[in-house]
Amino acid sequence: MEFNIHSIVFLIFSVITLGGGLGTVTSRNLIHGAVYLIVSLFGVAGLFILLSAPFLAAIQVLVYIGAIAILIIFAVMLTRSMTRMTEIYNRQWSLSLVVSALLFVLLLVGIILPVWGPGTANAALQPSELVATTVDLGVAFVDGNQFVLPFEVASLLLTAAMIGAIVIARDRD
Amino acid sequence: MQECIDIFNTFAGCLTASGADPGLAQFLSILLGVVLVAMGPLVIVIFLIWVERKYAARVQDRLGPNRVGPFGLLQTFADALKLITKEDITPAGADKLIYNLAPIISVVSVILIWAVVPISPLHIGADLSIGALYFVAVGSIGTLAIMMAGWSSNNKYALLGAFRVVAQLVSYEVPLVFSLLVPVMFAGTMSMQGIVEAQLGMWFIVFSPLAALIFFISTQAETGRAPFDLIEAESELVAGYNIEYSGMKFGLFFAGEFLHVFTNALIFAILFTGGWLGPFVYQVPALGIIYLFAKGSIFYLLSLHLRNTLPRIRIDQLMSFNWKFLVPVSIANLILVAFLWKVIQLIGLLPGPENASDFLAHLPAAIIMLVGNLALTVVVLQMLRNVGRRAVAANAVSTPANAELDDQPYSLPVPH
Amino acid sequence: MNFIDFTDPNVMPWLIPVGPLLAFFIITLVTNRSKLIPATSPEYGGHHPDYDGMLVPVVNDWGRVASILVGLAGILVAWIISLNVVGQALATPHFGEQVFASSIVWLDTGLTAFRMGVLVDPLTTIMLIMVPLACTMIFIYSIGYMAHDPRQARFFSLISLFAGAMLTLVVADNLLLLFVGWEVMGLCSYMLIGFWFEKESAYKAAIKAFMTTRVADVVMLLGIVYLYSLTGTLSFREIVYNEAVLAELAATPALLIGGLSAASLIGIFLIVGTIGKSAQFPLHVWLPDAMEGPTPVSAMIHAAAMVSAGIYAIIRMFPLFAAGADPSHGVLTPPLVMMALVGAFTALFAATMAVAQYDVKRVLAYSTISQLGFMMAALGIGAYVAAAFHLITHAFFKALLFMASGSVIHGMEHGEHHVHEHAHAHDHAGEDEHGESHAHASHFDPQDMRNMGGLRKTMPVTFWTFLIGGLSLAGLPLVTAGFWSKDEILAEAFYGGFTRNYLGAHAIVFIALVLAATLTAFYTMRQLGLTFWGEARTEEARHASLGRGIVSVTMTLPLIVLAVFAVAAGYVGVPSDFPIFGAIFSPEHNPFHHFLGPTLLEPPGTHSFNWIPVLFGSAAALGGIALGWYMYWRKPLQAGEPDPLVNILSPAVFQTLHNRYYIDELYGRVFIRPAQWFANRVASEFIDRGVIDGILHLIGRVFTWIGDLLKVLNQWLIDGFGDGVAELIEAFGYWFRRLQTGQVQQYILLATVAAILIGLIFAVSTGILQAAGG
Amino acid sequence: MVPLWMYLFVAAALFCIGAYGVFARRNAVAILMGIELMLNAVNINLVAFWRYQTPFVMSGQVFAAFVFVVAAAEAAVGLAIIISIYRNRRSVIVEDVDLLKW
Repeated sequence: MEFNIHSIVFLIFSVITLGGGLGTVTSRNLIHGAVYLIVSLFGVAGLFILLSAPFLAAIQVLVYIGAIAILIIFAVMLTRSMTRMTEIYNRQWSLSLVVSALLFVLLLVGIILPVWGPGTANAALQPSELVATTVDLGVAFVDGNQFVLPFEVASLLLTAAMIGAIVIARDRD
Repeated sequence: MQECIDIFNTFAGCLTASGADPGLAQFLSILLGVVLVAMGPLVIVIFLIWVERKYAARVQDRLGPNRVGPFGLLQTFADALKLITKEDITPAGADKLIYNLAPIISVVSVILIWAVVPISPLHIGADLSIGALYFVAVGSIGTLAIMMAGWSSNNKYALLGAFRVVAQLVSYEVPLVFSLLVPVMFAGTMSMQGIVEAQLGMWFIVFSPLAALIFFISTQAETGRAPFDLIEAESELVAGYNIEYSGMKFGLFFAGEFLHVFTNALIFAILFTGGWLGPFVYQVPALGIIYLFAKGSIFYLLSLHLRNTLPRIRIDQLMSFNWKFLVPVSIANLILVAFLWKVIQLIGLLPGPENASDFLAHLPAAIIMLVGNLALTVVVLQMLRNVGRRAVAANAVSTPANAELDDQPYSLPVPH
Repeated sequence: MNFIDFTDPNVMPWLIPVGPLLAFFIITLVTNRSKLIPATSPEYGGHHPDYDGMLVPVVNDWGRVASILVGLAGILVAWIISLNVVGQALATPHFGEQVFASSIVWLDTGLTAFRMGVLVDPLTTIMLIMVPLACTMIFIYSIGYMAHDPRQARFFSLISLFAGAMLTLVVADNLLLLFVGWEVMGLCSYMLIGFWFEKESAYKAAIKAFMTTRVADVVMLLGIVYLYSLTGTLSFREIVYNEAVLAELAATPALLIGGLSAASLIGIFLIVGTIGKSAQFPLHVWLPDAMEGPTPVSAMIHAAAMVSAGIYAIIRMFPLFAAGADPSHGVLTPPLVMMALVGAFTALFAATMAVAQYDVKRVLAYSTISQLGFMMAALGIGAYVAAAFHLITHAFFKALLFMASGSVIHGMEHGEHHVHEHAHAHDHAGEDEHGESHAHASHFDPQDMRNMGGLRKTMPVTFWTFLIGGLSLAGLPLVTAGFWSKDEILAEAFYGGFTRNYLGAHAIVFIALVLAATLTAFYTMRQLGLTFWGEARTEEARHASLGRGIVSVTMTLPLIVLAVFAVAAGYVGVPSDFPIFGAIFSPEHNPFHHFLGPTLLEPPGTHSFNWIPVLFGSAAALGGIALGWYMYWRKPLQAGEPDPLVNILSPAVFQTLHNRYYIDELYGRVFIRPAQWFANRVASEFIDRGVIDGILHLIGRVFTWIGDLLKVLNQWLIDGFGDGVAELIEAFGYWFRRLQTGQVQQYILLATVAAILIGLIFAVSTGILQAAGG
Repeated sequence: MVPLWMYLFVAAALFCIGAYGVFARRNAVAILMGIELMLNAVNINLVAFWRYQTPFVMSGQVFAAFVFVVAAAEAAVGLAIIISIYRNRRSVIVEDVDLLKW
């Protein structure tokens, strides 16, 4: 791959993403974990920008970092006694490591490389310069014969989740 | 516009000529642009602090800074120097990483906003197609900084303050976004530049003053200035989330806050009073900067005035004001405006692109929207009045004699 | 989504019931906003000692007004739409051969589909002229009548539902939809008769009415089901207007009952339903008690809706009854004969009872029964058009009479209030005034005609309208609607019975109806005399009045309107060869007859004019009127003086009539007590405990013994095996359950491992790995 | 531009990291974070495929957006459950929550 602005940025964001992910799963202190998670999510947002999906990137920042991460931090703080556990991994951590590694290898060697990897037909495939814009996305969401129904259902789901969360987390007394 | 781009391109070209990898050169040139955009606010904030102090002094019938430099203009530099030279304490048991990260993020979250602030027809950091959304998204990062600060500094007051603030900020984001949607809907785009240009004929504040008001209030709350300054409620929690901070970190927090206020003022100017629009702005684009900052300063001073004159409200009042009043009103406003806008489009009062800059062409539409808004305002005020009355009635001692039987649980009669 | 064009007359009938039904929902769900007040507060009208200390819901004023408006709007919409439909129907040439109808698939039953739809043919049209008008009048009237009732909203919602159901029934194009409306009306009548459920008598009456009609309805449903099983359709048009189907029905023998055609059996089933609904002889007991409901309801039940529905159903299905017979030539089928006899008997029987009633509304109730008897009888002898005609005219004047009597009662209550407040002017028992008034009301009955008299002075409008209605009911010759319709029935009966002299059903009907007509005229005059003539017999009667303002307006306006119809409605059905009148009102042909005829496949023929039935009819009417006048008007009843009738027919007879031949008691003895006795003694004691238990115990013992035998075998062989298996499985389970640790993460880990394996297999099998390698 | 498979690579890696977090962490909140990572990996895939293969059919982005929605709902409800568990048994260690056995 040629060494240009795009690839540089891609590398940076990938490193951020994966590094943040690793930090998330490995950090002993959950607050750190949350911060790493946010970092990782930032990386993903960056990747979205690179993939010319700015709307999703903004949503990523807004929803994940603005809402979910804050929520997680809240949860961590509400369960404070659990924030610094001496033993952060359970008994099967080694096995889990193996399995995750296996999974990764399978995905990579078994599917990604053979189908889209270098030297395959798909490798040459270049994204078109023209690309649907945010407007198209908005239209797609509210267009009668595209995604308006799932859109409504999603809103319903959010409402239900909100109510459910409140009901579950409320103190009975 | 092209010329301004070319500055960077020539820079990149120069780098390549001097043997750098083209990709790298391009990257560096963009980095330069980013730095330029980011520097602006950092310079501005220094004067903002001066303005703030002067204004506060005037309100409180003092002189304010007047020793260092003319009118004490250099006071802030002096303070900055002092802050830098001060000892930088990190409390024991604090979470170093996060503790040090927090102030930076709080400033960065504000500076990031400047990337989409159109300061003139030509000059804008990046005219994202989702500028408005970007503004909201980045703004929500500030919350994070406060959370981190409050938690990491291992102090119960700090944590309490942080909890409060986060609750406040997250809540007030809702009406903020709802009122932000109104100009976006008018302009039909989320790009800041687009929103500004859509106001060529008529400022959006005329179309929907209510949205503007809600936006202003919630930005006021977002920045945690009086009357919403629960963040540093000295009387209740010693100094809020940044109690443990000292030296430049503390300074950063405050710089971030001042900057945030001013940025919000600018955003308000952009969204509702046509940003850099003004006479001859297309001939002399630089004028746009002046117009924008002039408009922005007005709203900045307005919020300063509020801060210095209004008392602080209780946290429960704050929350109920948001959830029980602002949010419903903003939603109602959004629906109403959307409806009216559609109606106007249908009856063809909306001027087309050919006379987008024609003031008179916009007049009928503006009048309709205005009337609709005012009607809604009246309704809301009416409801407020009833609520108030009910509250009064509730406070008044109610004897069984005049107790209302409607809403008391009684069993219905069963005929035997 | 194709848009339905509701201006199309074929589709418009769908809209007719919508208005009231919508009103029902709106009132029930929205405007019926009640608040709770103590049952003792005067604001709550129907006070009942049981409720003391309770809170009862009372609709607030806003809700009342809104409910009234909504209900009124609903019925008005229905009226306007139906007027539109009627107009288009009248404008259509040869209406009847082609009708307004449209239907939708309602229930897909495999090969065939059950269609629901609306049908507007001449019969429906005349019903659509009558029902909405009467309903509207009743609604307007109710505004005044229920003005002081705490539960107006409830009342208007129910009565709207009632009207909606009736309209549904009218426009229905198939028997099932008709039955639906029928049942909904039954429900409404139940709730409305028991509207003042604080009165024990009221809710008892409600239950009685409900049960009685239910009995009949079940039978009717049987008929419907049987019909559907035979023809595979319930659409009127497909059954009644279809020679083949009718012939086929008439040909097939009925199941179970020999010597009876299927058509006849179905007919009899349906007739039983009607007998229940329109209170014919064996099942008439519920109707007089139905007087417990508010008077508008009585008007609704007796005039506009329910009882008419019964007759309407019969008229609707008439060809089915007549299938395989030719009524106009004296060939009657069993159902027809049954109808004729039941109708004739009921007409006479009810009339005799009406003679001896004191309650102003009960008299009308019995007269209703008797008039319905007229219609049944007319149908029985195949006087199809005459029955329909009488149905319409009767609806008008009976609604008028009920509302007039209602306003009489209202006026009496008004007077009672006046008197009682007067009484309280000088004793200062302010706080227990309410209770007092109730104590007062308990021993004064505002419906008892003996307490009235002289009301014509205080309530003139009511008097004149009541008079018109009464004369119409009595059938005052030539000028009233009642005369024309009754005359037509009599003419038909006479024509069948004596001109062609097939003696039998026709003759019996004729004689019975003439007698009934005489009695009708008599008791009408009696009622008028007792109520309005002479001097007031009580203080209350002296002060009786409708007061003034909205109440009196809303209560008198409908009376006037209906009075007009009670006279004019008769002139649409004047026989064309009736001297003078025929020439005036129906020059070339009897318009009603001509219009309604095509409803049937072959329109019933008209026959030449005959003086005798007219003379008989007029004689009956005039004789009855004269008798009544002689007994009750010439020297009106004085206060405390007993009814002269008591002496004329001996007190015993009078009591018998007054207590309706003790039929309720009879039913009590014959059906209810025996049933209880049977349930107790026979079913419970003997069969259940004695026989069944005995057998069971015997069997029980036998099997216990066998069981003991088997137990031995069981213990060593089967248990051994069973336990062995169980223990095996248990052991395995102990070993196997280790797998389930309750650790979510282990589960998901295992799941992932499985997924990986599957993926691996997939990858290998599709040779991707080789591709990767190569 | 960067070839598609590198995005897929990153996505797969992120997914497996998240999966590891889900498998191995004891704290329920941490597991939730792992799940979030996995969801993000999926999103990267969706968007990448959208961009490279059908940039004019919006289903890719739309799906990603729905993943956001689901993630938000899942986080809200999940955390609520965690908090109520914590309230009842003073622990958010999933190993302690094993009533569903035997």
